[in-house]
Amino acid sequence: MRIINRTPSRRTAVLLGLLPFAALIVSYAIASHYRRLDNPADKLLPSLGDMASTFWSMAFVADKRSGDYLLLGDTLDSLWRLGAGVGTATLIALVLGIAIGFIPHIRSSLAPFIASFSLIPPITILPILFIIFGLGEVSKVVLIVVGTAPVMVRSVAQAVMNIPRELIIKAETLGASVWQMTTRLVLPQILPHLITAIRLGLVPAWIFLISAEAIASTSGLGYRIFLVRRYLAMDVILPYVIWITLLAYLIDRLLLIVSRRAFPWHHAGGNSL
Amino acid sequence: MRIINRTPSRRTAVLLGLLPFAALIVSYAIASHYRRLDNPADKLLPSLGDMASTFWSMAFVADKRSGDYLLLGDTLDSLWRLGAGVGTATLIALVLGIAIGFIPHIRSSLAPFIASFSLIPPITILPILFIIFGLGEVSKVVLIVVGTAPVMVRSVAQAVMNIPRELIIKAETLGASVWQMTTRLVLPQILPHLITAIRLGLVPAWIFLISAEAIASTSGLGYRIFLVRRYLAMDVILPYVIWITLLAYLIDRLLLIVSRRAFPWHHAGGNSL
Amino acid sequence: EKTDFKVCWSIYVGWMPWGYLQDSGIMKKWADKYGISVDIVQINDYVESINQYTAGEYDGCSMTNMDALSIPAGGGVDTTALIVGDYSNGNDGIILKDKKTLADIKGQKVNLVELSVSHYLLARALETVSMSEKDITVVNTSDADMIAAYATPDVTAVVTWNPLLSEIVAQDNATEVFNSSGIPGEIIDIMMVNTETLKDNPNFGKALVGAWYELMGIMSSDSEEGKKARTAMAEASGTDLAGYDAQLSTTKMFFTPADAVTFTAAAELPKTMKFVAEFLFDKGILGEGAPSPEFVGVSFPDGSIYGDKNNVKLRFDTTYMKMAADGGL
Amino acid sequence: MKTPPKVAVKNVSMRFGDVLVLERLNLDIAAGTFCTIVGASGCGKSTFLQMLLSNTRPTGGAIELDGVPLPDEPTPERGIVFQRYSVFPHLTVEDNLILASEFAASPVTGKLFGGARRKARAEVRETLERIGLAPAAKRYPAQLSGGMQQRLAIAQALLKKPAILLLDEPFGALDPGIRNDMQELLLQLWREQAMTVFMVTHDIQEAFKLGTRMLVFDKVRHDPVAPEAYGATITYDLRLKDGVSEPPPAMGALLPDPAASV
Amino acid sequence: MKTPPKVAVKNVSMRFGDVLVLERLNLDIAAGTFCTIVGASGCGKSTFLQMLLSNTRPTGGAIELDGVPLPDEPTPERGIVFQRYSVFPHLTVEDNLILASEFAASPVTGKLFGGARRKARAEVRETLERIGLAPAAKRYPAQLSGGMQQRLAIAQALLKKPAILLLDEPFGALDPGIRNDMQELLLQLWREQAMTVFMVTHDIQEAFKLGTRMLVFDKVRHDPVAPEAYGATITYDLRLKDGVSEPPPAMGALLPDPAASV
Ligand SMILES: Nc1ncnc2c1ncn2[C@@H]1O[C@H](COP(=O)(O)OP(=O)(O)OP(=O)(O)O)[C@@H](O)[C@H]1O
Ligand SMILES: Nc1ncnc2c1ncn2[C@@H]1O[C@H](COP(=O)(O)OP(=O)(O)OP(=O)(O)O)[C@@H](O)[C@H]1O
Ligand SMILES: [Mg+2]
Ligand SMILES: [Mg+2]
Repeated sequence: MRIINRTPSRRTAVLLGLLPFAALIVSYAIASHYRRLDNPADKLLPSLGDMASTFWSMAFVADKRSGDYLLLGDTLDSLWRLGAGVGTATLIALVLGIAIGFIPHIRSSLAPFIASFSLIPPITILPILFIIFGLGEVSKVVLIVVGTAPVMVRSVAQAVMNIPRELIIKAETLGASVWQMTTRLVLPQILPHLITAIRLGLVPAWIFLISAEAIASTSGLGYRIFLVRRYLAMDVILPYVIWITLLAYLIDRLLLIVSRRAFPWHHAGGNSL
Repeated sequence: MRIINRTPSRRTAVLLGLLPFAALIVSYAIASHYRRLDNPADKLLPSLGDMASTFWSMAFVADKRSGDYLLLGDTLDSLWRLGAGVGTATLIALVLGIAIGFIPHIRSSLAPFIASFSLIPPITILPILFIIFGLGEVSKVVLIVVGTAPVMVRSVAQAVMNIPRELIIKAETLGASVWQMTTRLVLPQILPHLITAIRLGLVPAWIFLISAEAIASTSGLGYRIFLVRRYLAMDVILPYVIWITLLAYLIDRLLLIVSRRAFPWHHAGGNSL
Repeated sequence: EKTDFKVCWSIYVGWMPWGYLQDSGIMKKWADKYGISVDIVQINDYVESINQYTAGEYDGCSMTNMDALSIPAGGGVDTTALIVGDYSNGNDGIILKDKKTLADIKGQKVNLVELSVSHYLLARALETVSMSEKDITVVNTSDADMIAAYATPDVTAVVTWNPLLSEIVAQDNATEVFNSSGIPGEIIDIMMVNTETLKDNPNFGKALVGAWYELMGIMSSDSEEGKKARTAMAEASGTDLAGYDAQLSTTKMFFTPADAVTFTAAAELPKTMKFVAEFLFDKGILGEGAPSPEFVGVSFPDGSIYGDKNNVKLRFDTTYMKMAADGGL
Repeated sequence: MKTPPKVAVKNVSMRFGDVLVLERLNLDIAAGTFCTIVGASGCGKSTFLQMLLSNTRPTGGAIELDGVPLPDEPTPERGIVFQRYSVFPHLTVEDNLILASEFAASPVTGKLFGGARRKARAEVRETLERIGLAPAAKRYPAQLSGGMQQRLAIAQALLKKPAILLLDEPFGALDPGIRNDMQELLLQLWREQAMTVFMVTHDIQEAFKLGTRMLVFDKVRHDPVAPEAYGATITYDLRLKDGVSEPPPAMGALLPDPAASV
Repeated sequence: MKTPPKVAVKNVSMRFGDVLVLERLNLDIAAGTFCTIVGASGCGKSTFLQMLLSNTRPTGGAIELDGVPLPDEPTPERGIVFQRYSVFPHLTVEDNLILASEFAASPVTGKLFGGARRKARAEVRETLERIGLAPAAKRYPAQLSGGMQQRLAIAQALLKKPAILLLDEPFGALDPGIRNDMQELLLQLWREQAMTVFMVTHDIQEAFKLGTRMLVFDKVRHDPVAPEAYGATITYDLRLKDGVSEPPPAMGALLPDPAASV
């Protein structure tokens, strides 16, 4: 039987899926072991045990100086920023995306601009963002927005344009105004696409969050990583990276579940990764 | 007539499209004017003329020290890295994407890993990348690859999975081996999707290119921006940003044209942004 | 025993000669003389350059005394100060916006690169006005964004180094209320090399030191050649000759090996390193297991040791600089 | 004064770029006509319907409705049912049906709440029974078969009580059995509501069975060098009795063999 | 020794999770039979075809081909034509047709070049003429009408000279006129190549017109509490003469009204 016609059983599939993770951990452990044979105080590849204990103390032992739980504080601050940034980007994507996708004149006027804008690497125009938005929380949120909104606007607009023209015409013959079509027809139909757009946007959003926190801040996951980078504390950095990845993964799954629950009519058929 | 049923004429569309760009330039000019009224030596928002003349000298006046044309050299170096990075990512996406999309066992084993991996913000593991790949050209290319390949792999794999199962079965009844199906059926059918994936991947690729060049490099567009940033030489930075945006735009259009030419069967019907 | 060596450096006024050594061929000349090859690599990101050295990718790296103690030495990499190049004599400073004296800093948010020499400078400065870090709030700010940060209204106090410092001071509302000339000789810029590599390959040390002091001679002269060298360094750091000379003026360069030897052997250095170690310990960056500031040992040219004698990881050694001073290379 | 015809098509032609699709269309349709339209694929039947809907505008000539020019965009007095995409996939069956009254009742939100919504849903209950979708009232269109979806689409269009109903191959995607039921339903509704119906179909049997008037679109002029120089027009305009009538012999060559699907 | 039937279906059943779709299927089909399959939507006709193709495996019973069990994946001796997606959209008409010989000739690249390719293309020229696609040889499927695409799909499957041809509603998406032509073409090819054909259709007229044997799938047992407890099976197995025959009266209630599309 051809390999493409063979499907692994559920159990095999889970085991196969764990394989690369296991391989990664094992090869890390080996590399770390040999580096620490050379230099027991090696900071680059700390042992798994060291990482676990550092992570434990960051998570569950109050910081000596401030009395805070560092991991908790960092996580909450970062999630707040991420939420504000992605939330704003979502709102922008919704408003601009629908306007661009639905109204030809707005499309003509904004689509080329946003397409160009989305190609600007945001870090290069940071100084200008600072001048306009200051150096506080706002500028961090704005960096996330600038980094994610254009792509999200684009995909929402495309989703609006993909609504079959027949449905728009049908709504017109049922006496709908443009506003009513927007709220009852366009908006509900693109919401699942919006969630997809958010899920796609979260990948760059995390990157810009980390970058923003590296620029000027006093807390957050990115702040901590860049702070301890100054003394190559990989025993903090690596668990933080895993933690970030885990958070990102959970948020992604959560959004998928929300979408499946809320829009059953959208998730019919079709395999997806 | 409802606004959604009105389409602007070609001329109106072009004018409307230019509008936001014009508005941006004008508001910049005004802001710059007032800042320089306050402080004639203001560096943050240089006048359009200053920027033009700086850009001119970077582009067309050979550097005193090295005798090189800085803009040309930076551009070529950056494009080379970008090309190498995106090229490698494309190759990876092609090989892994087809394997994951086509062969269930490989899908089970790699898909979860790549999904997790794509959520890691690459800047957080930079030190490790630099240790593994050194600080030469390789590590810059690798950063681009790490930043773009996972998402590209995913979209290629999804494209493979979206090939109607009927076509695969049909090929089997025509006596094709797995390898023949890959080369004659899967590969040609996903090529247009691959180009779309490249176009999407180029946005983060530019960002990672700039980041990589800011950390370890002695040439390139990102290096130049990093170098003059400590003197707040916005008269260099802003034209460079515009130049980068322009390059990104041109590459994007070029890919679109290539796709339209090479895969006429793919670009039938459907409005797209 | 090896013959190919790599050292790295990052852009800073006192380290620009490293780039010129490579470009001008002086390094190659000296390396050839000792039958080895030395590659001098520029890394834009200072911390990344130290990390790379600490990870073992480079045999030497330019860094400050403080970072040498916290990163490689703290990470168990035995490190020797091969060339003590200069100390900051005004190159690092504290700037207040619309305020005139250091005491006004009380209660403000201070933007600086946390855990860097700026942080150290701030701690030392606060002591002079009987304050501590509790009286202010430190905001970690990337050096690359410092100038733009200062231009925003919410930033009222920054601590930074040149060339950022002079860019900010040049603004009307800025007052430099304290700078490193107030703590002379405490922020030292050094070419650090791996102790083991140096021990096994004395020629590596000799070539580096020889090349360095040849260029120091050229650079410090007012000759055409000296100007040419300084102009090249200026441009490599993104400024012009005048700008670079201004930065040099706040840097106490040791243009002769003798000066460097004198400074390194002086009695102040152990005191400085004690300050630094205590500062680092206080910030918790000598490592998770560090029980006291004396956790990492530092040895000095006279054989004295600060801290744990069984864990000496940072060594100030004048052997090679002395060879240069004595014309023995 | 003579009352104008319900629909008057006056020398209409339609051109897409260089291609002339339709030309010299002239037609008066009385109110209450069930007008079926047949013709070869690509000859412009859908285009004609789009023009009647004001979704595209003729490049030549004019169409009048009750003696006044057509509005320049789709309006509620003309209902439409397409072959596909005629119902809203994100609304349940009953919500699809109350949508039009929601639009009318609530200009701002376009939505009814609480009691008003319950009332609206109760009002469509009878319609649901008629089209046999009462048990499926809470289902989404994706959970319905093709025939159920088209029944819903027709009911949705008719609830708005349009003076004119346009149908573009409404039963093209259905099985013969279901198709037959749908035809009966449509005829019944047409009689009750006294609408004017335009229905495009590929099935000539269907055209004869349902129509009181049948239009055949075809090209009459051919330029062998430039096949796109001439457009299609109405080549046969048959007034049929209520019920089945036979095509005249001359049409045999022109139309698909009526025996084809027997 | 008696030769085994071409296809033997032995007590086959198929279950998806809790749902029993097919049960107790028993069937011997002689070589050269044109077997048409009808039945209500969702009763398992496509599933049955998928099993004949080895694309899914029955959960109970066995299927034998020439007396040996079916291979466990699709093979060239069984050709297939689906309702849609049966031709390769990225290949031109003629390249679709030479694909099978390319697979056979070139294991590594799966492609012929230069002279070999010209030769292969020349070899399909006659087939192209037969199916009336010679003028469209260089076009992509997206540029063909639905009927042209299905003609291509059938030709593609037949060029491989399969012993068994499986067709799943091949003409479901076509107009009646074109459908008729296609039926003729198919009958002709079937006679020439002496294949065994299995054809699923929704159109009972078509089933009678084409088949030499007709299978009707339906559920015979119903459990009102658990409607999914029983599956469909073969309720009528009619041997038809070559040509049209009438359904027995008992079937009237079961099947869509044959008059439906008249
Ligand atoms: N927007 C358009 N731009 C260019 N050509 C068009 C457009 N719409 C339709 N056409 C062309 O007009 C002709 C008539 O199209 P139309 O869809 O009206 O045919 P039809 O009679 O409905 O065919 P079918 O029976 O296949 O539905 C076709 O040749 C088509 O290609
Ligand atoms: N992979 C599957 N998993 C679960 N159920 C399935 C699967 N494939 C088919 N079914 C179910 O099996 C039943 C029979 O499906 P099948 O497609 O064979 O019907 P059919 O007779 O071809 O119907 P139609 O005439 O609509 O094509 C349906 O109820 C369907 O929902
Ligand atoms: Mg049509
Ligand atoms: Mg089926």
